[in-house]
Amino acid sequence: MNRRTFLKTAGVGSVSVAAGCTSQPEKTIYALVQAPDDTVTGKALWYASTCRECPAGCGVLARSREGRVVKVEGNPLHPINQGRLCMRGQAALQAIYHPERLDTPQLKENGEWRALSWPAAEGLLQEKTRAAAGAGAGRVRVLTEVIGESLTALFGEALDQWQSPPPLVFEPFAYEALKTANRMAFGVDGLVSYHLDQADLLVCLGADFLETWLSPVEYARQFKAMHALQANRKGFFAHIAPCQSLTAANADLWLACHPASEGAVALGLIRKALESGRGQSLPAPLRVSLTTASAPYTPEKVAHLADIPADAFDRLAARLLAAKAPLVLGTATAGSGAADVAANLAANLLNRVLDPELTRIDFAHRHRVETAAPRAEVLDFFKRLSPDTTDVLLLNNVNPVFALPGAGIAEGLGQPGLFVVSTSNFMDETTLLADLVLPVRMPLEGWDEYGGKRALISGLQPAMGSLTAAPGLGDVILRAAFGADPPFPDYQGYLQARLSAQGIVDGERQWVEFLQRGGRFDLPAAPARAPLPAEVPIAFEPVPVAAASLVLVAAPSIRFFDGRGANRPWLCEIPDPLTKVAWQTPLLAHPDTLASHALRHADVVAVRSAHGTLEAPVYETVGVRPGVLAMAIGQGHSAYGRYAQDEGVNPLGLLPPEADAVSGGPVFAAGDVLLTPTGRQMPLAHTDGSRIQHGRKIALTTPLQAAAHDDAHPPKAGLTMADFPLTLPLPEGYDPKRDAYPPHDHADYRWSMVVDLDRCIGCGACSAACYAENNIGVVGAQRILEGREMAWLRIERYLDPQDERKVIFLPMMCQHCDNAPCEAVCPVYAPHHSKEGLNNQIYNRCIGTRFCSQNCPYKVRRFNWFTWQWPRPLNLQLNPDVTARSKGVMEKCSFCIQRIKAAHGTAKNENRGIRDGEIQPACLQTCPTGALSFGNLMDSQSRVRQMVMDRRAYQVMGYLNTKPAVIYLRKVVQEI
Amino acid sequence: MKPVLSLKNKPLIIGSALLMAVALGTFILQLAGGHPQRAWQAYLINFLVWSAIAQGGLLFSALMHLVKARWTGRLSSLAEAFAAFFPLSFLLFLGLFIGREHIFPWLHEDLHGKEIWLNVPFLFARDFAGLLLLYGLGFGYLYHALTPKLRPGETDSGIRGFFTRRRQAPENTPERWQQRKTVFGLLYIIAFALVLSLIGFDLVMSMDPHWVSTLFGAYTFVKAFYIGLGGLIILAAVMRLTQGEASGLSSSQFHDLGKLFFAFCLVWGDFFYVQLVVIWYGNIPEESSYVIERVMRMPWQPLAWAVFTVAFIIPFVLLINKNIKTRPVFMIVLCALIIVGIWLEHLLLIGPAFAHHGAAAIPVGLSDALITLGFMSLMILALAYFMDLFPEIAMAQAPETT
Amino acid sequence: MPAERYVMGLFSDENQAAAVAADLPKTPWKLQRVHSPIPSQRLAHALKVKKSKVGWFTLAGGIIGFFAGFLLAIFTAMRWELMVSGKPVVSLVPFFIVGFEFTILFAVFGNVIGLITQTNLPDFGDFKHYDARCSGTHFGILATCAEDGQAELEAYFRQQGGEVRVFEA
Amino acid sequence: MSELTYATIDQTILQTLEKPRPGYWLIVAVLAGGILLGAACWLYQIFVGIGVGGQNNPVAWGIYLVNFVFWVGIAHSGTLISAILHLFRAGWRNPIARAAETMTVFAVLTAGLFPFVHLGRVWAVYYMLPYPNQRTLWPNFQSPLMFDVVAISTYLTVSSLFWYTGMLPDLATVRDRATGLRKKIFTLISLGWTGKHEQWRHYTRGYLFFAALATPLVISVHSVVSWDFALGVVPGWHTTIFAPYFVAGAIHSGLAMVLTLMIPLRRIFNYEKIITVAVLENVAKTIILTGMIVGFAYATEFFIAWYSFNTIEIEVFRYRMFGDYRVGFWIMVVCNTLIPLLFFSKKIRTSIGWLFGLSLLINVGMWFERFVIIITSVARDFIPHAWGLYAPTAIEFGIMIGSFCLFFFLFLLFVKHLPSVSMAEIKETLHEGAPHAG
Repeated sequence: MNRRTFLKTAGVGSVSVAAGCTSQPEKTIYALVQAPDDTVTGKALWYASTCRECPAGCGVLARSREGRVVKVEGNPLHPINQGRLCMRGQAALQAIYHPERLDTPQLKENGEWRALSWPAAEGLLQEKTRAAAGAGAGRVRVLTEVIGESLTALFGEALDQWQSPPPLVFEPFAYEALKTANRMAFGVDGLVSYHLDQADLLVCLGADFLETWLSPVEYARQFKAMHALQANRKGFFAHIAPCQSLTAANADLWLACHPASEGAVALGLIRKALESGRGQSLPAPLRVSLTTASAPYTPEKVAHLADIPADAFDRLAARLLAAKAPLVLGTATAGSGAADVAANLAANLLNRVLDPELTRIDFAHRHRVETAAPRAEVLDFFKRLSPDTTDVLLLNNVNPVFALPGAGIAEGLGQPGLFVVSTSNFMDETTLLADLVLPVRMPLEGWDEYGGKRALISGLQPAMGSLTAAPGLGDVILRAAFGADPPFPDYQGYLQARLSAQGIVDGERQWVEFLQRGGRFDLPAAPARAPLPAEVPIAFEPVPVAAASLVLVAAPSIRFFDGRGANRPWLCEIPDPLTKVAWQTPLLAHPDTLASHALRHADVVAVRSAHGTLEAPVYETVGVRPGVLAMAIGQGHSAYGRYAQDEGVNPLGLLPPEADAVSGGPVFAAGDVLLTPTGRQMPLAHTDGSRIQHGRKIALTTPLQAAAHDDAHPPKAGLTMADFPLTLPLPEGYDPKRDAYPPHDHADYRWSMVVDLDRCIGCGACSAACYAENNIGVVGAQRILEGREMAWLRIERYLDPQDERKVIFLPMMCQHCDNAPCEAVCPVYAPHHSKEGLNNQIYNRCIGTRFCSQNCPYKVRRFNWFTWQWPRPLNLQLNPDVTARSKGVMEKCSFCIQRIKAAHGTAKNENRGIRDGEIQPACLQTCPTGALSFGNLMDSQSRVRQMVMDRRAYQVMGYLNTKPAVIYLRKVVQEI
Repeated sequence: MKPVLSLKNKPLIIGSALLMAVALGTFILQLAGGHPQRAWQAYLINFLVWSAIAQGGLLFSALMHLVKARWTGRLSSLAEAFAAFFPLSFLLFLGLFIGREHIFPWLHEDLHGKEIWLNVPFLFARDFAGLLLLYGLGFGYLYHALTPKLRPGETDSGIRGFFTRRRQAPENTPERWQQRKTVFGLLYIIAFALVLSLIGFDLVMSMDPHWVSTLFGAYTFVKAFYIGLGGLIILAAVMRLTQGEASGLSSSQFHDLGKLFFAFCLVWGDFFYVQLVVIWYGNIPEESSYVIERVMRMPWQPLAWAVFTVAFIIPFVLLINKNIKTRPVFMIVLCALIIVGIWLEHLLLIGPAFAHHGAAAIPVGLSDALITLGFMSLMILALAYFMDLFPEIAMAQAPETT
Repeated sequence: MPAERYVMGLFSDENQAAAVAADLPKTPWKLQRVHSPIPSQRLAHALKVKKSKVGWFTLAGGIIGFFAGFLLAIFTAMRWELMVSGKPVVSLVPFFIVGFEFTILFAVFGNVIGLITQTNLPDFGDFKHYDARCSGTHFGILATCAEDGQAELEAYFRQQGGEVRVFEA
Repeated sequence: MSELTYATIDQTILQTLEKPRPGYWLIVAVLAGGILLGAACWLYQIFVGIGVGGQNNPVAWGIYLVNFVFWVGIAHSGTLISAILHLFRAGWRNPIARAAETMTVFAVLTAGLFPFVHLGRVWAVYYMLPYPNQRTLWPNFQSPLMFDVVAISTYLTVSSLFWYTGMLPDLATVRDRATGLRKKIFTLISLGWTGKHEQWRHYTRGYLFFAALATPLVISVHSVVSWDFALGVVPGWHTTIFAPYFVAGAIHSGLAMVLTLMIPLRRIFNYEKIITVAVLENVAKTIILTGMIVGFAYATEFFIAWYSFNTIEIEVFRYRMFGDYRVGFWIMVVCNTLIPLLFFSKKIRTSIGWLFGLSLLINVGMWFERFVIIITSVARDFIPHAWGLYAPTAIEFGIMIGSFCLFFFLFLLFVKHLPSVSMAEIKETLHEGAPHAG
């Protein structure tokens, strides 16, 4: 492990052991009277753990100050996310500190909730389960989210005790179609993983792998490994889907095909490939059946079926066949209908045709989410659910009432005689219907283990004293199942024993190391994959698209996933990457669609499908094809706390409740949708003032040729916005012809950040990290409408006015200019230029004239219009190293000066200079694609100094002579 | 007593003729001698400066008439005499067309679309029209201002004859004259502001086609009035010196005129600083580089200081004092100095562009001085001609009752 | 020495007053002062008043102010030498504005001080030989004479067309 | 004016100081109420946060500063009339000089409130004062806002002293005609002025210097105000013409306000003989001039924006004409540049009704000018992603109303308790003949 990581995780062993076994950390939260040995007031401790916000299972490091976690970052040692983390992962904190988090068990007695002590609650659970077990077999059922193997095993043993079948795993997104296709094409009943980084061309039939698909952080990293400019080359990426997801927005080519016609496109490609003589090595029967199956899909037919330009399809096919290492990905997270089975199957087969050995598909490290049961099974489970068959139903952190509206879940749970137990920490829609709520410890508070993929195991440990007296879920189950004499004193013991039994962790020393590193990532891989099936039952029936009727597509949101994120203020506040709308759930529609319904942007419409209705404001965009409506899943909760309740709408209610016959999965699209104007308008809380750049040099692109070949001499420098040269914020950046002011030196360091627009995918993780690190206020929809959002770092999204489907993202934060216009205009020196080139903002000195903000060409300064509130205990999350600002002062990005100061301290102690890369501002630290770099411009060897030599380097509005220290590298664009 | 400023004054005429000959010689020599740039630079600057004096001079009369100032007395008449230079000024403007190749540095530059405004035909067309309008109105005003003052004589002919005949015309009641005079005066003032702004933009500012300063127009016409007053003071002082008490110019008039002059010295300084501080503070190279080249870098920096000293600091310090204002000799020197200062200021604004931003030393020398003297004698002759034509102006008379 | 009598001639017409003021010195009576409701050029001329020295105070104030302003700006900037907008810590271009405003301010203070000291205001003890009409409609010329001369003086004023007011010594 | 005598002048002016009618006190009370309203709004804002106003990012400056510039502008013509015209010996300024100066003082007072109202942390405002302190923390004299602090406070001081000095002889006049308490008060504030020639000798000289100093000051003050914007880099703000243009604009609005105040005043106080129509006519003529200058400035700005071929500049000015705030823009153009041209007609500029109505319109126009300049520029500056709109809230309007009430409240108190026309100066002009001969 590299040095930094060791520093971070040192000492974890002892405290976690202490925390785990003897000492009761909660005593040490508020008053550090007896601190654990390694807790030093004012010094942060880092605990390795695992993110449980989605099934991907990224490794995290939790930063703990005085016994409470103040920030979650990716674990650099973890193979899945390699130190990065998405915004959802970081927002896990806000679940722990959520003001409406339940702190005691709740019992429902004739409709009224009553707080219970833990012993009482557990006693009740034991009594109920014992009774159920006594009453016969299979009368205790467990419905759980995806969980680690150990907990699954424990559930299994417990349910054995109760003579009941093992738990049923429920995930709203269970990839049924993909699993089916994998079974058919690969003979694998599960979810294989992919090596995007090894491909040189990606064709994607809708898989939104930058947002939610299987393992977004991992795939985002891999994607940029193949798609960012390297050695003057970058891989190609084509996306085929009716809606422009964030993933599609990052593609070189987005083909807005008819819904459910992706399969046809893939078949068209198969046909082309076979024609060009590919797939000779395929087993004959497969080849024959493929040929016959793909025969009808001539380019013309495909173009017609999918309603995509034929020439685009041809160019794509040409690229595909020219590619050395192509890789085809299946349909979206929310793509599990019959058509999606076809599409995924076609994708898999296309992979086999192009690369018979499937070298870029990893059968050993399969994604754990594959353990989730198909939707059909879940629906069936609830159909059968009745007091006659079941006495106790334990729901572990699932919210089927929200996820499966119209499936009669509520009725099922409401049945008298059925004792429903929920382990959720929040009164969500489902928990409201439970009889007993056991708000067990949350992932960062308890012991567990979770492997997001096979052949790796990732640990969870208490990174903080629990805010509540709650035991861990494992402990509860242990006690409930084994009563007085459990085989293990607690779940940690169970876990440790089990792992050592499996030879994963052997002895205390390995255990401590396991905890320090955050898991074991080098487990022996499963046996090589079974031989691929020689015959594949191919039955393609591309769903005919009724052009006339509207189709509504519900897509999982990068912010809320399946809706569990909807109660985290940060996720609501940070706007959607594409629409830039925060807090609300607009209905995305194409201008033509709106025109044909006499609708205008921000009109509120009633959306009616065969299964339900809702009202939502429309958002005009070419990001969906005509005839298609798109809406994000996740909001529109009827419960689940102040931030989620009645914010936005839930499109799931419009979808067919029953599972698809072929795939056994749900269909996240509804046809024959009717739009009826309500005549009302709803101002959209969007953070962008304009979607285009108005011909200004802000977010720039460069064609691959220009970026790749250095022969072209640099353009003649001038004084206008068009031809102003790059002027480094260093003495050499000054030219007596241009500069009225003399150059000035800095003391050893001149901090600077380089943003590679070619790597930025616009996911917003950096923004979330900034909120978390710098105690930025959350203002809510109304204030955003008033233009008072506080984000220090915003992702500016610009569309190309020539072709609005072309999107570019630009992270904008304080530019720490050498000649910062904001500084001189302040009457009290609140902002001024530091010895190390930073643009300091002294909160105590600021009197709020706001002139600095007015004079900032980048408008990155944020003013505290009010004193923003952090309802208890959200305030416990605040970073003690950063002042929390109050009303009337200006604030802005500081390059995480607290981290710079810390690095100075360390360097001083070891009496050396600060090393290049030693300082990682929060945004940079978490960026999944490594788009940001930070360092000292005065060090000629530093990374940033090297990068600014790149011919893509430029400064936003450089012609104003501000000499920004944030230097951007143009995005490299290419055509397919 | 015979007026000095008269075509009958042999030494004056011969001297002027000589100077003009020399000037012309120098000009041609330079054209031939491979410095056409320099020749035309001198030509342009002199055209601007001397026209400005003439235009500003007449403005004094018009302005004072409009505000019903009662102290001006004969000064107005003298100011009106400067209109005599208008025709020459107009011809000189047409002369610029010959030297267009050398005069407009932007001719062979990529203007990124600015060609719409910056192209020779359009430029000359609009400035032609502008000057025509300005001088037309100027003469209109002069006509109404002058005619009532004329004492008809039997030998009247030509322009003078026309003037005096109109004077006798019955429909031309004094009230009517006054009214018309006021209207023309107002129009002239408005035209003065607009046309001089245009000239400033076209013949000075656009020499650096990428530089803009919104105040430049106002700066130009304030400057013109400043040196116009300078010219007027010199003329008045000459009258005072040559005609003594008979000139009808009291020292209180010189005092008031001096105060006005002082005021516009301040306004000019203000406009100078106002542009400097905004551009310096904004620090946007598009506009600051223009100032930097002229004020902060060699070879131009010393010239900038010279200009500011001569055209502002010196007059500011001296003119605070009351007595100085009433000393004709002293005022002649001071005003001459200031006019030179403004001449150099034009050089400062235009020079770098003419030298294509590559001047090693300030491109000014004897030749420029000679050419300038030539233009000066032009002005002198124009005035002399006018004085001969209207002796009522040349000599003092009973104070008018405007 | 015989007690003096204070006699005031009150004239409603400026020119009369001016004439008298000019004439009095030629008489045996002593002209004390002239009260007038307006700043009268004619009177000033008749009394041959010298030019006031207030201007010197003003000038002094102005000069002090100019340097005070500049130095204050420079001094404060030098305390921490904080750099803003890349501008030189001591940049005279903007500091000139401060210097200018202080010039005006101090010049005005100087002017006020000049006025106060020169006119010796405030002064509430001076109404003994003052007539209220002098602030409104009349020009009051105050002269003193010996007891015996009083009648003639009164007559003189009357004959000059003024009313007379005699003050008790 | 021939029938005017010293006596009639005194009589006309002094009778304005007689016991006011109840109607007067009623109006005063109403205005006081308005002031309280404004104060209440301000207190609320201080406790809740500046966010109760409409400002946001990018438009962090709202109508507080609009009003600031507006009131400073109003102030200027007072000094122009009393000082500059005094230097030009334009006798027609005498009848209105006093009231105009008073307007100046009160307008500066009102204007001076707004920077405070505008601050996010007004309780820390003293950071802007250059007071010695332990940490040797000083204000930043490179900041335009510090220029403001210096300039505005200087202006307030100077104009108050000028005002008071000018009033001294009149105070004596009142003193000599008053009885009882009023006599005591006026004896005190007239500092024992007796109008003896020694006093006059220094007084006239000092007054002249006052005028000579106030003239450059008034120009510098509004230049400084303009630099609150022009020294920034914001398109639409950063332009060299601002200083002279703001000065002209200020005088423009101020003259309009003079008419607005004078016309009722002369009606109520029967000043017809003193403030003759000819005087008002001269004001109107001056308004034509300032209106033209302002129009010239507008035109130049637009021309240069186009000529510069700078897309950002062009966008800002296009936005002004056709964008979200176009109404304000066209109000400004019509009221400030076209309406004054009506004064070319003798009929209009000699008709009291017209003068009054048009002066009101010009006031409105000038308020909108400031609004357009301040709001539209930042609403559309460099980064399109950050563009935004601004709309004032009730709180802001409340404070604005308060400021207007404060101004008229003070002015009303003034006209009934101090001589609103300078008696001495009017008497002076009697000799020089008709006061409107400039």
